[in-house]
Amino acid sequence: MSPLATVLRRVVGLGAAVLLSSFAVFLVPFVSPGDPVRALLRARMDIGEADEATVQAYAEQFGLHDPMLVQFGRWLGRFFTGDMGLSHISGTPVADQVLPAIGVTLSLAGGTLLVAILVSIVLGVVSATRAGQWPDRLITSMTHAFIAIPEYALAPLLVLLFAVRFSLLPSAGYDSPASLVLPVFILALRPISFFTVAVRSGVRQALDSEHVLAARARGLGRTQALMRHVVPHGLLPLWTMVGVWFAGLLGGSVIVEVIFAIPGMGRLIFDAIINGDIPVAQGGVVVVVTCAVLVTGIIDLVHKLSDPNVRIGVRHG
Amino acid sequence: MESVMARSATSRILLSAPAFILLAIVIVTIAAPLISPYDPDAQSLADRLQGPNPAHLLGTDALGRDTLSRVLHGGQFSLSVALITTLFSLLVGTVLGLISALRGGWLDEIFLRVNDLLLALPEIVIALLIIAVMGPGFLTMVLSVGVVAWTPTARLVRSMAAQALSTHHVEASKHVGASRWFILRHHVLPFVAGPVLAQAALRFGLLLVLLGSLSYLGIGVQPPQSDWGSMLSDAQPHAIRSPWGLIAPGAAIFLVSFCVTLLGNRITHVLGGEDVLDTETKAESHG
Amino acid sequence: APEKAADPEARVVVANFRAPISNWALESDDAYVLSIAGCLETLAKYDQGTKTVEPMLATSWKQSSDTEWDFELRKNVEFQDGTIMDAKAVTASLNHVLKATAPARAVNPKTIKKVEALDADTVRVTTPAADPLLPYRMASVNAGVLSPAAYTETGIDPMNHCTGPFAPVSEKAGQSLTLDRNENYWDGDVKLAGGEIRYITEGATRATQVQTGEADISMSIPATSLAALEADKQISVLKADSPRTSTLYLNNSRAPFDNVDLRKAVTMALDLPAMAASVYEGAAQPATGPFAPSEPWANPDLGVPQVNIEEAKKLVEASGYKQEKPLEIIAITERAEFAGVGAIIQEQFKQIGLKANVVTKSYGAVEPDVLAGKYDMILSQRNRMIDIADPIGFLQADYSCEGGYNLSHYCNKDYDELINQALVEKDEAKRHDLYRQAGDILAEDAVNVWLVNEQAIDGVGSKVQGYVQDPLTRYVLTKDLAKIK
Amino acid sequence: MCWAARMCWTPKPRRNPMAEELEFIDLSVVSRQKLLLSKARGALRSGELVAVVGRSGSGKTLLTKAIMGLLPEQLRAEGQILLDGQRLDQLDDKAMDQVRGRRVSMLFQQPKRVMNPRMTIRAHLLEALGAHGWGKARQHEGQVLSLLEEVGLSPAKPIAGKRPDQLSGGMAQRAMLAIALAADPEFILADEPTSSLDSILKAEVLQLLRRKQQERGVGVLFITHDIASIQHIADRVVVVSDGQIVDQCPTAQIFSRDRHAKTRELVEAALPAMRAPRPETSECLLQAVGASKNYTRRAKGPAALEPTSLSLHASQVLGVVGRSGSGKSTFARLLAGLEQPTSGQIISNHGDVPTRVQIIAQEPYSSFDPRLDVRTSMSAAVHRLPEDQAAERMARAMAQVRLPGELLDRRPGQCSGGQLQRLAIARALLTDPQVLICDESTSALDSVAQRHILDLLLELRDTIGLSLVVISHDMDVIRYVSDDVAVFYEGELVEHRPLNDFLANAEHQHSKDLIAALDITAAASSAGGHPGA
Ligand SMILES: Nc1ncnc2c1ncn2[C@@H]1O[C@H](COP(=O)(O)OP(=O)(O)OP(=O)(O)O)[C@@H](O)[C@H]1O
Ligand SMILES: Nc1ncnc2c1ncn2[C@@H]1O[C@H](COP(=O)(O)OP(=O)(O)OP(=O)(O)O)[C@@H](O)[C@H]1O
Ligand SMILES: [Mg+2]
Ligand SMILES: [Mg+2]
Repeated sequence: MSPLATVLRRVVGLGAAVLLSSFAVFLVPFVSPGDPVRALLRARMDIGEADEATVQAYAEQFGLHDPMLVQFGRWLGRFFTGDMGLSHISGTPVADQVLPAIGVTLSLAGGTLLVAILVSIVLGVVSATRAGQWPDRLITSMTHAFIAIPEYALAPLLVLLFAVRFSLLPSAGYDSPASLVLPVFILALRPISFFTVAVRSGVRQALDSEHVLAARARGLGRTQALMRHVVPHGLLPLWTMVGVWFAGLLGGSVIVEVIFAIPGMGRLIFDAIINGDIPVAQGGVVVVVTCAVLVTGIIDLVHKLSDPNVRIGVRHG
Repeated sequence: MESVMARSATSRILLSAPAFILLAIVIVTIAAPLISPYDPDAQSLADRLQGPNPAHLLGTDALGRDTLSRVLHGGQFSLSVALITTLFSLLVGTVLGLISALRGGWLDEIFLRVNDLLLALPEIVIALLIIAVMGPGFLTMVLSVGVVAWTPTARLVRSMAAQALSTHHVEASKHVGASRWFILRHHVLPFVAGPVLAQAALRFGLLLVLLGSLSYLGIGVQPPQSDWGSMLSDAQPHAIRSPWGLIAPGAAIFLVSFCVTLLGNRITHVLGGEDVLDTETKAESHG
Repeated sequence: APEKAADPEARVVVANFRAPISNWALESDDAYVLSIAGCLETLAKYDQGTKTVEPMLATSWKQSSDTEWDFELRKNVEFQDGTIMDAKAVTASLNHVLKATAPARAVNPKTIKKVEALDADTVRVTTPAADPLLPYRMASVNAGVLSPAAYTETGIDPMNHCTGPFAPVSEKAGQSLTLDRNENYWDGDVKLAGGEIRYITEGATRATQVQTGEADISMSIPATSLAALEADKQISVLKADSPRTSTLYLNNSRAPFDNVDLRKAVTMALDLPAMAASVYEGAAQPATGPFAPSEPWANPDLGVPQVNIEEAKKLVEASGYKQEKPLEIIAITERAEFAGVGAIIQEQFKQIGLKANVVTKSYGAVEPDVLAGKYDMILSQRNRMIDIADPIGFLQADYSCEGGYNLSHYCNKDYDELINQALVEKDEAKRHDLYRQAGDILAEDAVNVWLVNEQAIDGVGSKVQGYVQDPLTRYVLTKDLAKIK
Repeated sequence: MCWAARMCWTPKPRRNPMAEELEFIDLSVVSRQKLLLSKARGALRSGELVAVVGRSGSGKTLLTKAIMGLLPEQLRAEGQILLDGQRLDQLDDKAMDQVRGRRVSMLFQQPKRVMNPRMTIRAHLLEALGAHGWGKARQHEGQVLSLLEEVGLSPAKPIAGKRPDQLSGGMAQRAMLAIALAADPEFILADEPTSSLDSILKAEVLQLLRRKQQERGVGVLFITHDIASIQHIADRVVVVSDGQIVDQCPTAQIFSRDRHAKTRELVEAALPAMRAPRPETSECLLQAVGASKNYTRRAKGPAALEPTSLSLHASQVLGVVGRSGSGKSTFARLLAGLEQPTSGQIISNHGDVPTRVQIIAQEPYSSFDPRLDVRTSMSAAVHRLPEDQAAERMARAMAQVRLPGELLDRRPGQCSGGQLQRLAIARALLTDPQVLICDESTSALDSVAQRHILDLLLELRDTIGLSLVVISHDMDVIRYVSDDVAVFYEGELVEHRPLNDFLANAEHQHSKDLIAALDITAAASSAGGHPGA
């Protein structure tokens, strides 16, 4: 498949994804019990006892009592002109809420992945080059343990330990680099596991490959061969994983965002759906889905372009 | 010889520490009503928030309920939801993955895009959508996680089946007149089954954690039912005074998930693979 | 010990339970955040100590007719942006709130007909009917006054547009609002150099933050964290009766709770002190009736209902109620502790032979059914003094026959009569007496089971000086608040 | 075992009087369970080219890896390795790095697979020169270019900038040689460097290697399973079998009849030049009429196969040659119905039964599912028949390919390559084919197994009248089996004649090159003679 066709396919896929996901979010208030307009008013004013007139007026302002498809059509129409609409709670442009949140999430996800990549490269390479020995066994057990840890149990315990008991780190918030330590650590556990295993198996495969043998035969030392030939090859599977995890982390860190009071994307979408602020939820989901599809797509493309076998069209198998 | 090999492989999986621990946990959980020292819902407000002591081995919660009894009973819910979700996603994922690999073409394309979409949509958001529609409960939890949970299995099945189908030996079989069913039965399914099983074990562990997180966020199981996740969220406010409320259910989730992963890893080893986590990697990189 | 000197360079971090979500619209609860922050001020102010409405941006007011109130504005008050606070600015602010699509609870076209400037320093507020509570309304945060420049096309911009002791200078969306001292404050010098309001909606996190010293003041500490904070010597825990009573609402409009005997039986079955001590960690007082004992209109003779299982069983029998299927207790998810409360009630009901199931649902999901009278019991809590320091709105909406928020579907002509009198009663003492009588009727009829009076709990770090707790959560950063080195 | 053979050594006079020697004494390679190479002894002088021959799996590669100290982790070497009297086996890894590449370097069978696909040829050379690192590229550019030119890669500059996958097989093998020569080693261990090349390239590379070896006076250990190909260039031959050196002597003596049985086996496997001509038959079985194939949907660019017309008769053997990528496999797949022609058509004279044309692939191990026993894989052809019938058919097919029935219960991994190719043929026979296409079916096998398979195919042609299409890059194979020869060149059928006509009168330049390459091995047949053919 040519790169252009791949790109086109992804773009069409992206369009469908955006449409479907925003529609799915859009459906929520129509299918959940209770009056969505009252829910919105309650979010604005803790104990809402809005009378019918207020509800009507408010619904009127945002066109909330129009038929479902009319509302969705209106949203779509605006969306294609680059306008994600107004929040039903604050009345401000959705973008004003989504953009800061995506910034936070990008830095959180980016930091997490960076840590995970660095750690897992070290662990993976050590584990692959010491396959079967105790460092490998230790690292492998660690990776299996990491994915089994429920972060919502670990996070409070770590806060207890590092924030309350020893006062080393902030317990919550998102302002200083220190406040990122715990969230990033907790979020990074699972990607570290998966990445380490990917690096390990990639490096193992590269170690066994003939071109590494040939490099050694050329007189390259063990370490040099490792650095120049094994590791770069061993890391190939890692990059695909990074794309996938990046996509997942964009909206999937709700728990950590809630526990650490981080105003990120997962939290924004979660709260927006709970509060019934559908334009914000839609905007958030659209941005997350777009970022995710773009990132996986780009990584896929880079992968295709940089892999000589794929590029030249050599047949596999 | 064949069957001896098969038997020793099975026994290498089943006669292992993680398998025994899991078996023990399952038995204890099923037998919870018989062996738990207290009624899990019996409150004793005078004895609230105790640490471990002879009367309450794992202490008590904020309402003075026995944590051990609650962990045992909570396991029934946690484990059965995770199990059903895993089975559900295993079934759906295998069928869809196979169809996608066998039929190819536009069907496959749609499959890939749906996968991309589900991969991108935060799981919690999907769960929220379904909970909004169905209201909380057992079925909701299964569905809300199951809607996404099948995709890794499907991706794995699809990529492995596609891999199997593109081999020279399958072409050779086809060319000498093998039927579709023959190919599926002999070349595809045996190839796919092992890794999928191993992955299912891994998925079970991951799902257990994920389902717990729904309960933790208060959108999963609803009182009076309780599972490990909701126990954790109940315990969190009291963490400073009584961290045992966090540790006990947290450790239960961890232990089961860890053992199941180890079991999956054993299956992978027996099949000649490197690591269960790798099955997931492979599936991703073939998407 | 000798008082240490306040540090003029100190800044105080307040962990607030509420995050602004309505783009600072003053008709919404966002106004509370601005008020806490020491930015937003109102014409009048309700003083928790003297329990009276006192001057703030207005120096005085008088009632020129039944429905007309004239407020004399304080002179030489400048907004933080340097413009003068005059009648024009005040009327513009108030009219802006009155025009809102979803108007504020205390300040809306039903309570205020119009606001106009009589001259540069006088503002006339006209009510649709006689309303002795108007000064209270002018003390609600929703009646806050901002500089004309704050009202922009895209919404309200509070930055440097208030009159208060602190000027907001920057905001991190969803996280915090940073404020600097207002050097020109009309009411004298401000002790702190500035402050920060952090929005932390998780109660446990707020508690942790004051413990770790990340926050100097944490508002609305959840009961569950109380014990830990009280054990911490670095923190003083302040408690006051909040205007909220956790209540087991009974559906008076349908069987079985249309029967007063059964309602009384239920009241007698519940061990409120135990509940207050356990789920609420002692951070709530067992309720004696619809009002908290510290409120001026509470009946001091009412005591906490005593548990009397025998009597309760008799009453159940007298009511003739034969249980066919378990009753349903709805515990709303918005309040985490209600699940525990529900569990306790369920247990204690068993003792008088009543079976009940607890279901937890979000309030939004059950509201239509509850308002339509399709439920048995719901655990909820309501603020008696929403936005104004007077329960009249609550008493009217929640218990009168036509009340818009009559969850219990209670209707009693005598009660309604009392409320109608109170509405126009100008004399405060007499009004309070009417409230007390109304409360007695509710208690007599055992309309609901008032479980516990919640406490407002603030955790305050030991370096903070001059903090006065406001159970109505309006004033935190004040000119007198200080922090030592 | 045949160490006595040492006596028959008559070392050639060496160019370099200060002859250096690479010697291994009692060299064994042990895996956890098995002795893979046992007590091998031998020596290599500089300026000498020693061929190591032996069947597949006999331990040739292990020998070279053991000398280089590059055995895989799970294997262990014992015994002594001496380079000019210095014990290499006692050096640590760091010290060995100074030996590898600089004093002893290696050539491999698959040059593209042993080069880093992401690195240019220049980078590889720099690495071999010990000059990787910042800024060193410019300094050594001259050396890089001259090396490339030395191995006949010119213009050197653009080639230096290419990556391995951008080179043809022959170019890659030359580049590999340049890399091996870069640090001016005293010895080169060449592990089957020519067996994946077609006849023309093979001849070129062999000659180049020989020339360089003599120019530089390096000692070359040349591994191959094909005695015929090295008989003119090797000074000595060492025969390995089952992990033991069973025979060694000067090349000329290898063909004498009283050598070791394993040596005889290898010698006899060499394909003779001539074969009795077979009678023509006229029944046309299969016909390609202007059939072409273009894999890319876009019309531009050369097609994999230009329109080709050709017919195949009963009991005919058609030999198909052409260099890599010339469209041979594409043509085969069209004939077999595995691909649909882009234009033109394939006409079968026996209706539309797809299984009438069967194809045997190159890689024996990939044509059977490694997880299934062979019986199950084979049953793909007969699973529609009732069980007893199927069993009977299978037994008959096994007999036809002369394999014992018990092989059916093994997995592919437990069979040798030659056995698997026979099994593949047996599976094809189950479908009663009229035409059997062998697409490089013997090129992965050693010469002994290759000879057996080819003889089997010819026998099947004679007994059941099977018509054969034999695709090969090895002209010896084509000459041995074919009645007619078809030559493909860049997707086009450029020559199609009866064998003798082809050898005598070929017109296309490529055909002539192919015939010329044959001469290199021509002497082998006359020297050895071929009983049993
Ligand atoms: N890493 C290894 N572990 C175990 N056995 C091995 C290993 N590598 C090779 N062998 C075995 O050692 C024997 C000799 O292998 P080697 O690769 O030296 O054969 P070869 O003569 O080079 O064959 P070919 O001509 O096919 O390349 C074979 O039986 C092989 O199965
Ligand atoms: N499935 C395919 N998709 C795209 N291109 C292909 C495919 N199969 C073959 N080609 C291209 O068609 C051309 C002819 O290939 P073919 O396999 O027929 O060559 P060949 O003569 O068999 O070569 P070899 O000797 O290496 O096997 C080559 O350029 C090849 O890259
Ligand atoms: Mg070899
Ligand atoms: Mg080919």
